Amino acid sequence: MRLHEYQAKDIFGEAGIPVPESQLADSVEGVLDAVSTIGYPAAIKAQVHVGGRGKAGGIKIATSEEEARDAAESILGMDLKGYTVDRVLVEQGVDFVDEYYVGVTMDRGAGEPVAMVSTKGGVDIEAVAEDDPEAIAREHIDPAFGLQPYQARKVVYDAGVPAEYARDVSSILSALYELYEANDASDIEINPVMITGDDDVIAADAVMNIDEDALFRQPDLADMEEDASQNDLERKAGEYGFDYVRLSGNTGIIGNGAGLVMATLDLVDYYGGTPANFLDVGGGAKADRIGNALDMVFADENVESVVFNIFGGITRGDEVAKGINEALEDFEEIPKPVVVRLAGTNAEEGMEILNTDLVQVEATLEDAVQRAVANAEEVAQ
Amino acid sequence: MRLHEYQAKDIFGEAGIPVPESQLADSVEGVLDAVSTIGYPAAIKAQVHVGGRGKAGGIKIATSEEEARDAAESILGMDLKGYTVDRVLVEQGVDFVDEYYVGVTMDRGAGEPVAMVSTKGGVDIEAVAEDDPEAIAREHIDPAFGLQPYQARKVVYDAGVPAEYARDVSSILSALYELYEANDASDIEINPVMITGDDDVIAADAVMNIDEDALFRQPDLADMEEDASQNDLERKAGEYGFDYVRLSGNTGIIGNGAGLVMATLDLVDYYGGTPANFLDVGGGAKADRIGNALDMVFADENVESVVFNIFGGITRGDEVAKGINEALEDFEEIPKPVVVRLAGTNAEEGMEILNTDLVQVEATLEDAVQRAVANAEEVAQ
Amino acid sequence: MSVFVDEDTRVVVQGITGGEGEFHTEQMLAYGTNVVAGAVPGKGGQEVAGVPVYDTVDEAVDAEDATASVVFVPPAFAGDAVFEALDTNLDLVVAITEGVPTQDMATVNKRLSEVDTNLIGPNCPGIITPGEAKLGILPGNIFEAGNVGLVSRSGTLTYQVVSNLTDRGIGQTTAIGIGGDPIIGTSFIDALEAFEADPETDAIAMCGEIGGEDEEQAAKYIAENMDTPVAGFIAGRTAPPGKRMGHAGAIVSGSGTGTADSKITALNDAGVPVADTPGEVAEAIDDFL
Amino acid sequence: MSVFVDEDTRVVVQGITGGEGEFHTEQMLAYGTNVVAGAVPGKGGQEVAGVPVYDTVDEAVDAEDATASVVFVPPAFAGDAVFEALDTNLDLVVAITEGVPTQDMATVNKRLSEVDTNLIGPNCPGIITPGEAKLGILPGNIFEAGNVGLVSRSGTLTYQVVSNLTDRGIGQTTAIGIGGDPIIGTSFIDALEAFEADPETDAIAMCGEIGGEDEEQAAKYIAENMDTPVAGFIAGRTAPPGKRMGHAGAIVSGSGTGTADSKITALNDAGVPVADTPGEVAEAIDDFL
Repeated sequence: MRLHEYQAKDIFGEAGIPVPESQLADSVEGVLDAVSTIGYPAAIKAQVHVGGRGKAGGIKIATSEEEARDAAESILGMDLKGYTVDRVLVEQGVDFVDEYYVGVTMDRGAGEPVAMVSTKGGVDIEAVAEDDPEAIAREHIDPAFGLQPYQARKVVYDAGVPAEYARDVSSILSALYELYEANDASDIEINPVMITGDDDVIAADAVMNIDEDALFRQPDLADMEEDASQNDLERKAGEYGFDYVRLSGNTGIIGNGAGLVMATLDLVDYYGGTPANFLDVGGGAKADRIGNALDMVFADENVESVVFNIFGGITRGDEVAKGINEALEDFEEIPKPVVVRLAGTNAEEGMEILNTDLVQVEATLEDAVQRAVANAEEVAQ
Repeated sequence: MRLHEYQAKDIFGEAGIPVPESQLADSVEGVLDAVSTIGYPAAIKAQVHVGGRGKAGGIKIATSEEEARDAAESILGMDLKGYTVDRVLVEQGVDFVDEYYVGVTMDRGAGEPVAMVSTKGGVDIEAVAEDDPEAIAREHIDPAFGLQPYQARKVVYDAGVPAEYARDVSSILSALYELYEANDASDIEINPVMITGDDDVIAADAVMNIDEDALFRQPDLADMEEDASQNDLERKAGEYGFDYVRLSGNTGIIGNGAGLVMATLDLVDYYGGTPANFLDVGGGAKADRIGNALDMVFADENVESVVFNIFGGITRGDEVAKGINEALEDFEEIPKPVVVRLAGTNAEEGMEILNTDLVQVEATLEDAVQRAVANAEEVAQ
Repeated sequence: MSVFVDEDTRVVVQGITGGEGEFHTEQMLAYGTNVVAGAVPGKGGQEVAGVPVYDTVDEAVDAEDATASVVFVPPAFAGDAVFEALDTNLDLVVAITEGVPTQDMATVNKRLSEVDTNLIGPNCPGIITPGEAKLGILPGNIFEAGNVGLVSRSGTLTYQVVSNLTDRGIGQTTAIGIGGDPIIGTSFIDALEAFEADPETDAIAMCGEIGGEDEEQAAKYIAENMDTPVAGFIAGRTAPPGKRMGHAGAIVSGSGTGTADSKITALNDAGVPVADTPGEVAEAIDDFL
Repeated sequence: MSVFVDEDTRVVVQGITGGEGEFHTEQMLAYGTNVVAGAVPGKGGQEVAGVPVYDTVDEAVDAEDATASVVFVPPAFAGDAVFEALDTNLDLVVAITEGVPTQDMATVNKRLSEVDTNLIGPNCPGIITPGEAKLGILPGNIFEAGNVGLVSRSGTLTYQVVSNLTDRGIGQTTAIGIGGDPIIGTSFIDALEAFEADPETDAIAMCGEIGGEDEEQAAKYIAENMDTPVAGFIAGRTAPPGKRMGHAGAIVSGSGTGTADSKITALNDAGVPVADTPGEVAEAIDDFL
């Protein structure tokens, strides 16, 4: 779960990390109010979960009321890579002489967090990592000990931060690591940390991704989550508690277990179809959950055909069959053709229960996917 | 540094450990005010740094105003093993069915903290450790990980705490460990944890010793320290920053380095004398510090003779000699005979400077101590 | 032979009194697994499915000479449960729980490096040596004893591949679901190493998925250290970069590693054929035998 | 020969720009110690007493091939400084700083168990191999090269015993002040083990004090493992129970161990004569030689 910049900056500011003065606004008037307090130059920044906001026109600098109004009018309501901009952060413009990158993330290969600092900040850090990996200094953090002060200094010196800023930058890194731990972050970064003309050190951006598995113990962050998801289908999936990703194809896919669902998507592609989504009902799904999954997939207007692929372990084939029957019996007409493949626990019982007036049944994964792809092509024609 | 019971209970209470309702009082009227709020029975407990308060008459239970007045009158102002009782804690009497011991301390042999739980609470836990060590369950705590929840449960079950109280007692232990870490405690214990007639679990006493070396980062606790030392000489030593312990003999001892000072005390005893104190001026003492040390020792009315034993490493013999001269030249008459032995760094320079009209000089440790013991005997006769 | 578990494995079930714990204890017992104890704080003295329950893992291990544990404890407490198990000198801990916070696992991982216990999981279906012992939630009936080792990051995908193998009459020495989380105990390499050392394992099926670099590292390990032939499958070829696909591990970072392509290329370079469909894994294995 | 340090030891001084650090760097250099670098954050590029200063210990070790460090960092930062040194694969770290919070040392102690570096101290005078190298604050002029090893929890008491030895014409292989804090790196046993392995150490003087059980454990170790004769001294016979005597370590707990009696008895039982006065230690050593 990714926080908005303004949310992350609030958290950073409370932790004592210097952030520019800023105010959230959801209207042109709000923006003008904000700039009248903050002064010029001011940055008007779209608050959406999209990378490369600047290039896409989601960030503008205003040096006058007129520019502020223009910026507010052009950004508020705009569509940024599929997300509508409802809110902007109005922020004090910072005059800077240098930009660094500072971040903490989990190095899954090492199984421990890693602190990263680079003097090549203010640019796409992934590109730096790719093109000039030496430009990023890294220090692994033993999770039992946490980031030690000497480590925070070491990685800052290793990155080549000049001595006059080293203390401030390592303090920011230490504060970031505290936040990383305290908030169950999966990533936390500032890109850029700006060195101002007055030699101050300030966090000009703020990225914070939270481990969704830890939201149960981060109630304040969990409250921010609803706010953050702006896509209807994703919100619906969140309510149902599904792992769901919408894709651009026309074959809806429902399965149990991430690996098997991904393999099913891959098979749709392999047989010439296009997956409309990833939907994992998880382990041990009962009838009503199966109904919800169908509801999800039918809600996607792109879907022309659906394939169910369930290999029962904890999930029982009879429950799945019951759920499919109940969900489809409610329709006067089945919206889209549904192909079902059941295997594993209670698969035979499920096959017996399944109302074959409502669905098509296939015995193997390969056959089921091929039929669903064919159905989608047929409908599309 | 040991906190008073009332200070420790404040800290425990803030950490969510259940403590009885209580109020501090320094007068009979204050006690009566407190019991009128708290009700009967109430415990009136002397707040002094003395073990075995109860047996020495420092704790009384009052079931009526008359008893409360009697208790207040007898305890306030009493002398408990050399400490005058200025304040009492007036506390709600707890009706209990069982008493446990719960504590965390540093196991210096293992180099890590250890959690301890016993169902033999409410008695002298050192005696239990001596007579029935199996009655105390112990769990070592890896300081990098801290006390894990399963460890808190394990030591509680190992101690034989009944299942119905295990969860509450292990919660208290976990909270104690948090406090141990957060406050740089060297020991923290509750003896007893009481199980009340209503099956509540409550901390009926509170012991908290703080690592003096960590007081620089525990400003709130450091503030409590002045309050805690009630002995004039110890307070003076604290102001001067000396490691000082007052003993009952008549030969005052000043030296540098704890081991050497202890060895000097031992030698005084070995040669038939009685040490009046332990006073370590520490490493690198300058002239004024040496003067302060003499001031300390002369302030003890029991002292009849003084021996200085300095082996210079960082400490320089000439500084010591200068300090002795300056301090003694202020007196019209030297209060007590002073024997000086200087060795190590700049000892020869020191010997040259030293005003031998004011002090007696000996070349070896053994001779210096023997002479000081003889001086004390002479004066005492 | 087999790897990690066999008929002598003596199992303590952590969280045996919960719904999942109780159900799968019954299933494991029915499969013939030596479940000797349960461990649930406050439930010491009870019995579940005829198995005695203790308050702590330590007591359970002491009393019943357990050699392995299976963890069915809810995510909020699973890290602590694994930590507890790691402090009792077991040979193996299998953590089934899905949704354990990653930072909890980082801490567990550190402790894991200090002990001699193997951890499988979390977020995994467990491990099975067909006909001998099952630790976890795998449906026992689809497995057959035989000479193929299987290691997979995914649960149900494993079942798919196993059923294809079994349908062809190819049995398994041991099948291990290592789990799809960012931080797991037993890695592909650990499992491959164990299979390589097992004289009865004649071929290995390895099912990976997008995210992380475990498959790439495994490919390197195979090229350098293994004689036993390996056939692979990688799920997530069609996953778009940056999207989370169920497993926390299944995220394509977009930084050049972690993609299906990078994994497939690495495996192919190590001489491992990578199947286009789950069904073809069994075909490739058949070709080896 | 010698233990832990000799003329090849290459020393980095942590906190070299502070008053103590600078003064003792000069003293160590004057004694002939190979001080090759200093390490102080933010002071990289400076020089102190002709020694180059680096921002981190890591840089200093890399640039100057240091093999040991001496820590003169104030108590609030000393734990971190030792931790930093332990992360650079040095052979030896000597922490002089007095007043390091005990919980900081517990954390350091844990990390110490994970690395191959030896730590001496904290709150110690350091270590000296007479005529070769001095790491710490010991007054070099009282030492003579010779064949007696010395290990002590106390600083100035060590000087007393050394001067008695030197006065008798008895020199030292190496003298180690292990420090008086509750948690220290090198223990009596570690030092005794090193001396036992040193063919040039013919006898050992061991100065303990009240508090803790290190002397009792050392006595057991001597009885079971040592051929080199040991003479002992225990300071604090007259200390009353429960009082803190300067060193955090010098507390008699009153629980039967940690007292002077318990230590003297344990050492006597291990065949170690315990002197009544510091002067008698040198006599006892003289008797061995």
